Amino acid sequence: MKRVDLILSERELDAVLKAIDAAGAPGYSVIKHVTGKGPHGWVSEAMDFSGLGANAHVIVFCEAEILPKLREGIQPLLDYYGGVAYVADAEPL
Amino acid sequence: MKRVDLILSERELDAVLKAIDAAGAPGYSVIKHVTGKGPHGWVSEAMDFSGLGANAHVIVFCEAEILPKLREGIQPLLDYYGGVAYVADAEPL
Amino acid sequence: MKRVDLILSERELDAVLKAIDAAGAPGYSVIKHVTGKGPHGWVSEAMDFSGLGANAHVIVFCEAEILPKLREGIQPLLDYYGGVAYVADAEPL
Amino acid sequence: MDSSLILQNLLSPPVLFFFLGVIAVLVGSDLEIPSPLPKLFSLYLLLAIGFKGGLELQHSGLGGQVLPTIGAAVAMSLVVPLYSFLVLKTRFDGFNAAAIAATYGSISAVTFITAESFLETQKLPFDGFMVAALALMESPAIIVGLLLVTLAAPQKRPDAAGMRWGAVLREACLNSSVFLLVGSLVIGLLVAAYSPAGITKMEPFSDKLFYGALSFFLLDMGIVAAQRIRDLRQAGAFLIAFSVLMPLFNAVVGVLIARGLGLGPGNALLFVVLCASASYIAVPAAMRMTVPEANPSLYISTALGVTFPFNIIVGIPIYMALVNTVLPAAP
Amino acid sequence: MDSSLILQNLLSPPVLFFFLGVIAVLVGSDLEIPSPLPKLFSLYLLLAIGFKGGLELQHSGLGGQVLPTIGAAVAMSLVVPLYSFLVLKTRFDGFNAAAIAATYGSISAVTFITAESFLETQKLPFDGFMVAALALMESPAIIVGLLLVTLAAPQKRPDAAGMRWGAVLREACLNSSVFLLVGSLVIGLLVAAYSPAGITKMEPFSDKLFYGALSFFLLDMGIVAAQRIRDLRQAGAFLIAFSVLMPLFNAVVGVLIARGLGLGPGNALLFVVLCASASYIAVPAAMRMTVPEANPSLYISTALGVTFPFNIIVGIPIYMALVNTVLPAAP
Amino acid sequence: MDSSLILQNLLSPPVLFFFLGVIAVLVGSDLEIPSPLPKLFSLYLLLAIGFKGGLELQHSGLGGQVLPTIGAAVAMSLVVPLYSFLVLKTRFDGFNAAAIAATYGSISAVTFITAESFLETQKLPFDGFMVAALALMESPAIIVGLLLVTLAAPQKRPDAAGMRWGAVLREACLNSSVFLLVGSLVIGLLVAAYSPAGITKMEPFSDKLFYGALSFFLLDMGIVAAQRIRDLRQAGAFLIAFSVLMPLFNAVVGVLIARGLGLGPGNALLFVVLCASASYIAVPAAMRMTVPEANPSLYISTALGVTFPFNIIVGIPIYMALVNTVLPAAP
Ligand SMILES: Nc1ncnc2c1ncn2[C@@H]1O[C@H](COP(=O)(O)O)[C@@H](O)[C@H]1O
Ligand SMILES: Nc1ncnc2c1ncn2[C@@H]1O[C@H](COP(=O)(O)O)[C@@H](O)[C@H]1O
Ligand SMILES: Nc1ncnc2c1ncn2[C@@H]1O[C@H](COP(=O)(O)O)[C@@H](O)[C@H]1O
Ligand code: NA
Ligand code: NA
Ligand code: NA
Repeated sequence: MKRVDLILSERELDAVLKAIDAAGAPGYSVIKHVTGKGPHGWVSEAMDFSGLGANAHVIVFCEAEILPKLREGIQPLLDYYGGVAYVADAEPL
Repeated sequence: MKRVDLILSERELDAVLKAIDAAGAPGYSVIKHVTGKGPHGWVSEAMDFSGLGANAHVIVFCEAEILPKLREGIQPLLDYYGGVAYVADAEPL
Repeated sequence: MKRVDLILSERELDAVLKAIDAAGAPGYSVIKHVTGKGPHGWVSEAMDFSGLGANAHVIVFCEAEILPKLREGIQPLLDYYGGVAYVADAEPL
Repeated sequence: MDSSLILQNLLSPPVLFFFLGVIAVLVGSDLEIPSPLPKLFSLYLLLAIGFKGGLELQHSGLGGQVLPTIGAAVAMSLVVPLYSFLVLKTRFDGFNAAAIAATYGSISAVTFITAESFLETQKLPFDGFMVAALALMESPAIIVGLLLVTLAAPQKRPDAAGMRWGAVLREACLNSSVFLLVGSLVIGLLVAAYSPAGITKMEPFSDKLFYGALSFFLLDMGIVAAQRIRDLRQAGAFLIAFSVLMPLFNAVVGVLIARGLGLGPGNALLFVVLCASASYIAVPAAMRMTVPEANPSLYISTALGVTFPFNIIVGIPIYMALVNTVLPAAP
Repeated sequence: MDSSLILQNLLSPPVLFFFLGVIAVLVGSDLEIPSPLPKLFSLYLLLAIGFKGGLELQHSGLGGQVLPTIGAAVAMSLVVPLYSFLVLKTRFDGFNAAAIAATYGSISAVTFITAESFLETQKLPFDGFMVAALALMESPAIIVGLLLVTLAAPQKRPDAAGMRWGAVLREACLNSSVFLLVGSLVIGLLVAAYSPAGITKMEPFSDKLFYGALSFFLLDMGIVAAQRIRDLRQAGAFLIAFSVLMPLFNAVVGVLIARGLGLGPGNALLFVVLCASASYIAVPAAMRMTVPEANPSLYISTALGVTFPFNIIVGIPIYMALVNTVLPAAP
Repeated sequence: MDSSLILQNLLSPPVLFFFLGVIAVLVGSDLEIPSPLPKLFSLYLLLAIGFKGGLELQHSGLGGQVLPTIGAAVAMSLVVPLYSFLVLKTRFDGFNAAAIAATYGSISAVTFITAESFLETQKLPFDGFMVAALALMESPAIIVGLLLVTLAAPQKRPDAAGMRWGAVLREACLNSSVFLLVGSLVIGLLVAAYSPAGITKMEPFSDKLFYGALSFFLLDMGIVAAQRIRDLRQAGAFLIAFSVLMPLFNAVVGVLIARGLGLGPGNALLFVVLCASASYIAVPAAMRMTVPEANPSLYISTALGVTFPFNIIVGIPIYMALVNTVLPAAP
């Protein structure tokens, strides 16, 4: 099986979760309040009170078959708004 | 070495951590306030005030030898209460 | 590509992030409020009000070439203050 | 029935902020009170209501109506789950029926607090011992719920022995909301008796701030309750009807008991509200842990998405009218 | 100009706590107000300012200067982005120019609140309808900003159709700060009209606590604003000059309008502050979502790192002096 | 000794809520105050105590006993670690001995605040300059602790040069609790001198709410202290005895100095409490960063798990009795 890690702004989280659902993933987990640095600069929690939010880390364990559909739904969002997505192998315990 | 990722309800966290200790893992890390979706539906932080809690993400870096004992202690909890557990390879930096 | 996971005390986070930057990593993500157990004992959030802080989990996706420089910058910090660092494979989605 | 009571309740700040939260969800605003801020308000409300109840209990003592009323409250928290279970068992399996039944046997502290605020604007007095009744109605309902599970669904639960009654009893009696409420009540009692200087010093925090903090918390409760509305499709018409009719039935039983106990209108309203409200704090947490086979969206959605708004918005004034009708007119 | 106004403002608790936050960053202290505590204070301030404004609005009604003032405020939130855009377009691309322009057309609730506190210490009265003006200036500025983007940068945006105007309008009109402000205003109105008992019960929370909570929040704002100073290098001299001169220009326009409307000095100051302040809450969140091509550090750093401190520290007393000069002396 | 003092202290709301927290842990309730809520209360308490101290300091000025008292306080924070180190070195290595010694040279703001509340219920006056003493006792103790490490354990620390004294001094003098306390003190001073209108406007927040917020925070401190009890096994009998006897010894030294300074009973009690209390906020954070070789469970568990509860529960009334005995009777 595969493990997909997505890190992106909390503002786009809903759209990404919809894409994950649409791709047929059996589930996902979300960690909010993630800070970080990427090509678009530094993201902190300091502006949290303003609704700007920080990043979210989404983990999806799924079959490899789902990856193409996942890529198709998510890549345009990451290209437009920023964020990263990586895949690795993982086996049930 | 191996990396084990567990995602489960915060309510069962103590029991799972005891099982990890009992299996002889050298350590673990816990991230609380994880939300997500799985076979049992959507878990949010909205009911946090009620003591229901969200999910926790537990990471264990350990030797492969420990896995069977870990599986034995944890699988019954996940089967009864829900949650997922995956293993992947990892090497010390 | 590679995925590096670092778990260490929030107090040393700034120094570690500087070392990651210095190693030339293209970015990183940070999750604070991580609790856990390791050779130095149990770390909780209970003393958060005192400025002691809990642990942070840092994720870096980077090319393998960067690893030696990363190791060089980070290993002394982990040796002195505690914390763990692991590497695994990861591919862009 | 006096429709102006409903209007007065509808237009009080706590209920209006509850509506604001509901509307936020319905129109799709991104308004949210991020965790753990709601926890701060719920801890504060339990601490303050317990402390104030303790102060008053010290003055009223344990004589007169106090012990009979508390006894009747505990009895209701044991009996309501039983007849609720019988009704629910006609449509649900033993696990879900027991979990929902326990929810309705227990109480909602926030509904109780809102009823107190309602009484204050009506200038009707009530007593501190009602908080003791509130505190003592959560644990019995949880225990009855778990007994129902073991009785009704033993064959489906091979590891019933593994239910660890010790853990269950601890969860029932020492869960954080019961513990904080009872603890603050005892502190209020002790302070009133032995260090009265502490009363006025606590007042700005535990008393003056209370109404505003309740309003702020109800804003969040409105958001959370409205988010549950989607889940109601899963619950179905039977359960939705149950979550309005059962409180009304319990209210009628409650008002008759209140009359029998000779309670004044203020205490009677609070007693009725205890009977008619359903728990979405202590009981769901206990059920999630001890009856994982039950579907949480059933018992949380009904208690929080239907019964709670119903009680807050129209229930309290309806129960007030009921009390005014059933109780003998004051001499 | 009356330099003692500046001094009085500088030495008030809210501004001093703002300085303390700035100093914490400059000297490298690890002082921080961890998330989500700042959110608690910002939600509280919006709720309280809206509620108090609603109470007062109910007493003043919608006659007299009310509607003209609100209309003028909305007009300013439409016009300011237009001329700001023309200035900014000389140096920035359409995306950045539009995002910064929208920021300056909108308002800063915290600056407004600080101005109210300043007026209270000056014992100058002001009216609740100014809060309505505050609430209605955020959405138009956001919408103008987005119109400017579509007009000025269509060819660079192949998926402009994909901008989903529905989502954009919802973000502009229902974002949490506008929603909570307007909602609390309406609640204040209703409570003042129909349940006056609720007013005194809310007071300790919504009124008495306000000044201290503002001071605490400004401690955090000082920290956050000072952290932005580093980003200013990226902004450059032109934009830094813009973020001081544009507010001053808007203030002059504002004071002339206030004179035309016949506002008293208190309302006039608030009107000027609305014109001169820039948004770092609702607008940045909306721009980040709808104009991701713009660089957030440009519009956030100028609004929060330059204009906000400028207004809080010297702007408010300068505008007060301006109001005193331009407005006809009271008879 | 007057045992009624102990009883009065035991039955005050702050101490009772501390007990409630301890009991929650002992009986296994899941009561917790989730992070960062305790931080909110600790920031609030530091801000409020500093601000109030500053207001009073402005009235009393720097004459009379003020500077000698502050000087004596700073001297104690330098000397206590030295003799503590000598005692501790008999059983612990240089790192642990130095870290624990620094902890006992520094102070506990919460213990100080609880002593102030105790004095208020005793109707004994005290002065604002004692807060300045409080603020100035943290940094010296940290610096002495680090000097002890470099002196006592140089050979074990190959990279001692790498200790970066700059970072250490910044941590000692600018850590968030010292910074916020001193900053709020200065703000209080300035406000009292230049904008007295701000005083009454801050009062509901910084003054009225204080006692209740302290009680709420002590609920959490009770939980956290009780969680440390398990660690005490690691500490051993010697260290547990040290963490009761050293405060008592420091209290005796403190009361003699207070007598020498001619302090009144209120100030004398606060001075004794400063000497007798141990830090579990600023010092542990500094030691964790600068002396990672020391075992945090040793210095945190003793300061927080033994000395703090001892002082809160029986220490304060014992010190009061000591003050009443040693100080010359008021004429
Ligand atoms: N190489 C990386 N490793 C880990 N996280 C990253 C990396 N690059 C970007 N991120 C995360 O993704 C977020 C959004 O990235 P971006 O908007 O592309 O700058 C950043 O704030 C980081 O949290
Ligand atoms: N396929 C998955 N990928 C990532 N997280 C998952 C997945 N399935 C379940 N989870 C997480 O595990 C939690 C408990 O799952 P469950 O109780 O089995 O529905 C969910 O709320 C998710 O946070
Ligand atoms: N084997 C492990 N697996 C996962 N996390 C670990 C492990 N060992 C240590 N950690 C984390 O690293 C933190 C610091 O470790 P240490 O200071 O070395 O005890 C711990 O509090 C854990 O959060
Ligand atoms: Na009930
Ligand atoms: Na403006
Ligand atoms: Na000391």
